[in-house]
Amino acid sequence: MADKNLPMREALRLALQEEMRRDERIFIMGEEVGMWQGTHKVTRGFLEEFGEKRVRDTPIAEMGIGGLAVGAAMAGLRPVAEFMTINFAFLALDAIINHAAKVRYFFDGEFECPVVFRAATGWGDQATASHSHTPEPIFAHFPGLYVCSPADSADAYGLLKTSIRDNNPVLFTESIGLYRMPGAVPDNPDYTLPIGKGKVKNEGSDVTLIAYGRAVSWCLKAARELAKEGISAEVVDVRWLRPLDTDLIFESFRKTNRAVIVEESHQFYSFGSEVAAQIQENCFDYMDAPIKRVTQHDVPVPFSKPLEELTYPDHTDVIKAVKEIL
Amino acid sequence: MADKNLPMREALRLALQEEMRRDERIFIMGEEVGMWQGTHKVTRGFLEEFGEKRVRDTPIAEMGIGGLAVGAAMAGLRPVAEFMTINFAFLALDAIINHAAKVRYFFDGEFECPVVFRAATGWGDQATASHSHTPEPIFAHFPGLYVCSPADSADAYGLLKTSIRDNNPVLFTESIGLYRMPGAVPDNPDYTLPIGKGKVKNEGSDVTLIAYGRAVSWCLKAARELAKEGISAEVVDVRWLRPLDTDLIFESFRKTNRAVIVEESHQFYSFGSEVAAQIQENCFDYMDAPIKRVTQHDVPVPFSKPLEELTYPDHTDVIKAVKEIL
Amino acid sequence: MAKPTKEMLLDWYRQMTLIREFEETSHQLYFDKRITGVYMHLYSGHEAVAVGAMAHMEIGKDHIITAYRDHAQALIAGVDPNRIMAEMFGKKTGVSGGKGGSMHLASAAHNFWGGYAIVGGHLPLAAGIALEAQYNNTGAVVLSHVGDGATNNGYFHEALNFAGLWDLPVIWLIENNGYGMGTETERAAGNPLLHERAIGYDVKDFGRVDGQDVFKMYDVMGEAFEHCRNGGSALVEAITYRYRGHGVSDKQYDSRLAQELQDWKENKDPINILKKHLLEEYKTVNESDLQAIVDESRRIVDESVEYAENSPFPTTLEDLYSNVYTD
Amino acid sequence: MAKPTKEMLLDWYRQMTLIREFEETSHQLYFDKRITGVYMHLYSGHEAVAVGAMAHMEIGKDHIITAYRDHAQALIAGVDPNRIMAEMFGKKTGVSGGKGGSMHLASAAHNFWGGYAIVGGHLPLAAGIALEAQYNNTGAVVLSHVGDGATNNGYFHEALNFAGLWDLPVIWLIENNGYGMGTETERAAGNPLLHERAIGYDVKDFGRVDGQDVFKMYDVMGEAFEHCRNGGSALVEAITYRYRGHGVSDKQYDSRLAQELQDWKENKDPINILKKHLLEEYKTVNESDLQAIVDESRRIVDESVEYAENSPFPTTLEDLYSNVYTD
Ligand SMILES: Cc1ncc(C[n+]2csc(CCOP(=O)(O)OP(=O)(O)O)c2C)c(N)n1
Ligand SMILES: Cc1ncc(C[n+]2csc(CCOP(=O)(O)OP(=O)(O)O)c2C)c(N)n1
Ligand SMILES: [Mg+2]
Ligand SMILES: [Mg+2]
Repeated sequence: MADKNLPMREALRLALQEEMRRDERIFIMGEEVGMWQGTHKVTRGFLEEFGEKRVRDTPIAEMGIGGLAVGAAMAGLRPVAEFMTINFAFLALDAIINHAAKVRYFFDGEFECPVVFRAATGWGDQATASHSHTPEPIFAHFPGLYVCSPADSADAYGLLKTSIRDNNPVLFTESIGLYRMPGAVPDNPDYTLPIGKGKVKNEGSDVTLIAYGRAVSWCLKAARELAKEGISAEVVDVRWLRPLDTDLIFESFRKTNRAVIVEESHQFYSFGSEVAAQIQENCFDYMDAPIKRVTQHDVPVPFSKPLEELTYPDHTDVIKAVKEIL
Repeated sequence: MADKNLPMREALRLALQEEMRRDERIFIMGEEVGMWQGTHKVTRGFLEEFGEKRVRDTPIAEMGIGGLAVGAAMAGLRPVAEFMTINFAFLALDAIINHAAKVRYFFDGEFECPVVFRAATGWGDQATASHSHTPEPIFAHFPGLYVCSPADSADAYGLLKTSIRDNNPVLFTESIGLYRMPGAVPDNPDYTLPIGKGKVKNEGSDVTLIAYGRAVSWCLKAARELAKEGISAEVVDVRWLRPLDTDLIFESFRKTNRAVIVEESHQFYSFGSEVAAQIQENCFDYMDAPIKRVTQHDVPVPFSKPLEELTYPDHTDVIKAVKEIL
Repeated sequence: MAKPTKEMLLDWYRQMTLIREFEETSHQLYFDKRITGVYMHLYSGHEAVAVGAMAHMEIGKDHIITAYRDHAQALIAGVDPNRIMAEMFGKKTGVSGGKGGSMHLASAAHNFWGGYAIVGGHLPLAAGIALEAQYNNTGAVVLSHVGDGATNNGYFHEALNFAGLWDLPVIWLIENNGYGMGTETERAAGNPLLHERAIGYDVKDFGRVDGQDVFKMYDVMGEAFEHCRNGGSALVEAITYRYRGHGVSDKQYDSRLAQELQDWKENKDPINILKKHLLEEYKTVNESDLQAIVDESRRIVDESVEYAENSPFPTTLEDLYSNVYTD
Repeated sequence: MAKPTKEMLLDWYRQMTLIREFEETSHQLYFDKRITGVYMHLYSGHEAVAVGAMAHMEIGKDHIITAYRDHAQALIAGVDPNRIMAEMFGKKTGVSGGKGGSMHLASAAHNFWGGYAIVGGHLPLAAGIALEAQYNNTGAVVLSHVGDGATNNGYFHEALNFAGLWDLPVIWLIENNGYGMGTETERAAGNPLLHERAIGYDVKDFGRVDGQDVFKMYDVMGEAFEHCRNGGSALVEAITYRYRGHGVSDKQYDSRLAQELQDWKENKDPINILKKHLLEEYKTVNESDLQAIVDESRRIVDESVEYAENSPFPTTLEDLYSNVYTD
């Protein structure tokens, strides 16, 4: 069947809509998901189509939203709980990490917890310090949870369906910067993707660029520019921070012997930290150069436009890093 | 002056007591810090000595405790807010990261926030999954906060005083497993230690063992055992996860060319991840072997004693890791 | 509320003595270092609260959830005492395979959704379980125990607001035993009349009840269940007392509150209150009948200990990694 | 409450028109893309709430803190409008050096502890600031604004419980403007009479007040301040309305609620209510006097825009890294 071309927001919306049509147990809850049509319009038209029972506007109560979704999931429903942005999920850390991610374990399999926590992630638009996090790694630190963040429309479509159909708790984050980005979406309502498997988004041989979410687009752009200079960059989108597709990362690295890891968040104890550590541990003999990391500056995110732009990396920083290790 | 020999719990107690005697603005608040004498007895006798005004039992309200301490600190007091264990600070993540760590920045210096968040950390005694975290790295991911965790009585004494006297927010965690461990404490009420500076706790030349908190003691024990076999291990206690003393780490590594990073927490996106990434980035030409990491198994912590013991590393795992890279 | 029959009362007596025997034995086992760990919270003194409340549950339909002080709910729900005791020992045969321990008992087959260790953490879960009941129109009611200390936590506020706002069939049963660890209710709650918080959420306030008197518990809980059956949430504040302090980690308890403790035991013991009633109301019930019930409880608990002792520990990496995820 | 003098009323009129001019200008500047960003929440329609409340603050002694809808509090507190507008532009001369923007205005010199962006996040901070007042016996009162939506958050529960429990001198001023973003108060709060939550914390409930009428605001807030001066916490629920929707990100607002909006503007506008009163009560006050005040407000705002436009942006790495920590 012919693919559709949709911005990521619409791909997510379609995935969620099709899943809700497929399975009555699925419902969406969160702040402004209903009458407001979703802060990011991912649930546009849902209240009208599915009604108040399955499209539930909530109070501003993140710890309650998190915990209520866990209970509903244990009891047999399949909640998709939306945090307006991942920043507000800080208030639900305990519900997500000490409950969603652990109920199956500390009751030794007595219950399942098929909940998907959706949240917009990332920075831009001068959202300021408390509203500009991309903290996926701190959630992915903990076993019991899956953490997924798509980089394009097709993945958003497939990964959200995968997350909804899986019986484990998933934190699913959506880069605000990608919502408007168009992309081909397979015309297949059962399009799912394997859990914990990344994807090579651009084949290359000189260096491996590793990222997830929005940072993947910087890597692809950098790869295009580098190609003009005859530098062949492979781009690996891990898609999942947990489980992390180390096999794919190692395979690519053993081919290119060089890597730059790119992420939106702060440097310390983060995505690039783990990936770099994994590579040097497992591909030591293949390392021709130190593994570089491209991250945002180690400061809270300021409001002022010029300062905010200064805070974050983009494809030019990726290119710079690549050249430092070639 | 002659040093005293005190278990870490008593060293912390003495530091806090002396500071409270020195500065009227300092008060301690938290669950059971008063009448109960502190869950871990660090505040034993404080209610009697300092009274209810400065020793404040609180409701079980971690997000409130965190935020109230921030407001009091901004207003000129110097709160020491105790979370009974770091696990409960998950409920205060927003207060700590989006408020304590950011108020100075987003108001561009208008306020200071001299708060110390104390919390017992670590596992053992079959505390089970939700009560067995050592999540310092996820807090240290964020700029604006300092994160400190002492490994022995002398450091506990000096580092707590340092944290209390500093005008920045500090998350100060205390390994439950170390509370009873005795050690020499300098007989000097003004004993402080530099912020962000680690310490070589054992000189060596063959391999560098890097850790913080309780894991340091495993490293020291491993170093002693290794010495018997003629292997000389240097032990670096970073003391602070933020700021991280990379200079000291690099200096030691450039001498030994090998490193094992040891921590109590899960492997992914954690302490060892960052340190390994830093070393290979900055000491690439000095690497004679991959940097190894010793962490707990990637599971929530089970109750059953034999399983719990299986979950965690100790000095034998450190020795094993060292031998793999020698 | 229909007056409970003699058979019911005798069954309550069985439940209460079973709980008491179980808890006191657990206490002994802990100090004999046969049960290990740092957390174990006993229900001795509270028996009438759970017994009187759970008496209204429709088996296989209604739901029960609580915090870490969870042995009684498991026993009343009908979970095998052998497997409960085995869990406390951390054995593979325990209800939670030894992974949860005393604080994390649960049984899906009994609609017992478990004990939880984070104060307040289970409250939104209770609301979520109630949402399923409402969503699928099962007519079920969720009974959620709440400690007095937990009512000061943000989880309580958000969970009760959800329940009141969405008319979720949850009964919030506050077990006000006077303390959160070492902190008196009055030193933790701005308004120590905890039930008065219900109005803020449009949750029906059923006031305070004497949690030592199983009859009073039974009556008020009957009304609460009725209220929730017709859709809606209810709050009940039961006044009770813990005989064994907060938990096994509570070293100073007995000494600090010896007098208060003795008073409750002597004058407000829930088992004595029920026993007295049985002997006075029913000529056909005599001491020896009741003693036989105690003996049977004793036997069940002894057997559970033996079962636990003889069960194997989980020890393998496979045990360790199982059920982190489901496939 | 002593009747406010004519001078006071004229000053209120000045404050309210200054706020209105400032907000409406900001609105225009945003749609002219001269103010950028995604978050800007305007106070138009709310003026009487902050003006009537802050009229009781003892300058240099009492404290004010609020959420992200914070321009009015800054203006009333006496923060330089030039530096407020510069902040909204993200300029180096802004009150927060351009780092905070519209949501993060503050001024230590004015005891204005700032605007905060996490819903409910500033509530425990208010309690902490009040603790300092109590601790050092300053006699100060903390005024903390709270949105209706924020009252459903755990922060509200824990902060108010601390205030009630410790008798902290904080006034919790709920600005019930009918909505949290797009959600009506009734669809977010189990009990939409938000002030009734006070009882759960032993915080004194001063009920609901018409937030469009500065006189009513002034009276009830006078009592609230008096109550807190003697140690204790108070809660007031002011009913008001937002003319510009939730914030600039609120696209559908005008269309969805055009009728409701028009009704409030025409019949309950706080500035009109005060103006009408002034003209009726005081023969010596005429239209032109009041117009002169509006003109002056207009001039101040125009000047602030010019100041902001002509100010430099922070651009260096030094700007970026300054004040992450203090030394
Ligand atoms: C969020 C959180 N904070 C603190 C603790 C430590 N803690 C465990 S039980 C308890 C007291 C709870 O008291 P209450 O709610 O009255 O229940 P009770 O033990 O009296 O049955 C505390 C403070 C915890 N487990 N979770
Ligand atoms: C914890 C948190 N959740 C969600 C948001 C997004 N958000 C910002 S303002 C707002 C509505 C708040 O409404 P209300 O408290 O009534 O204040 P108002 O805007 O009406 O003044 C929401 C949901 C946030 N900033 N913080
Ligand atoms: Mg209690
Ligand atoms: Mg509102």
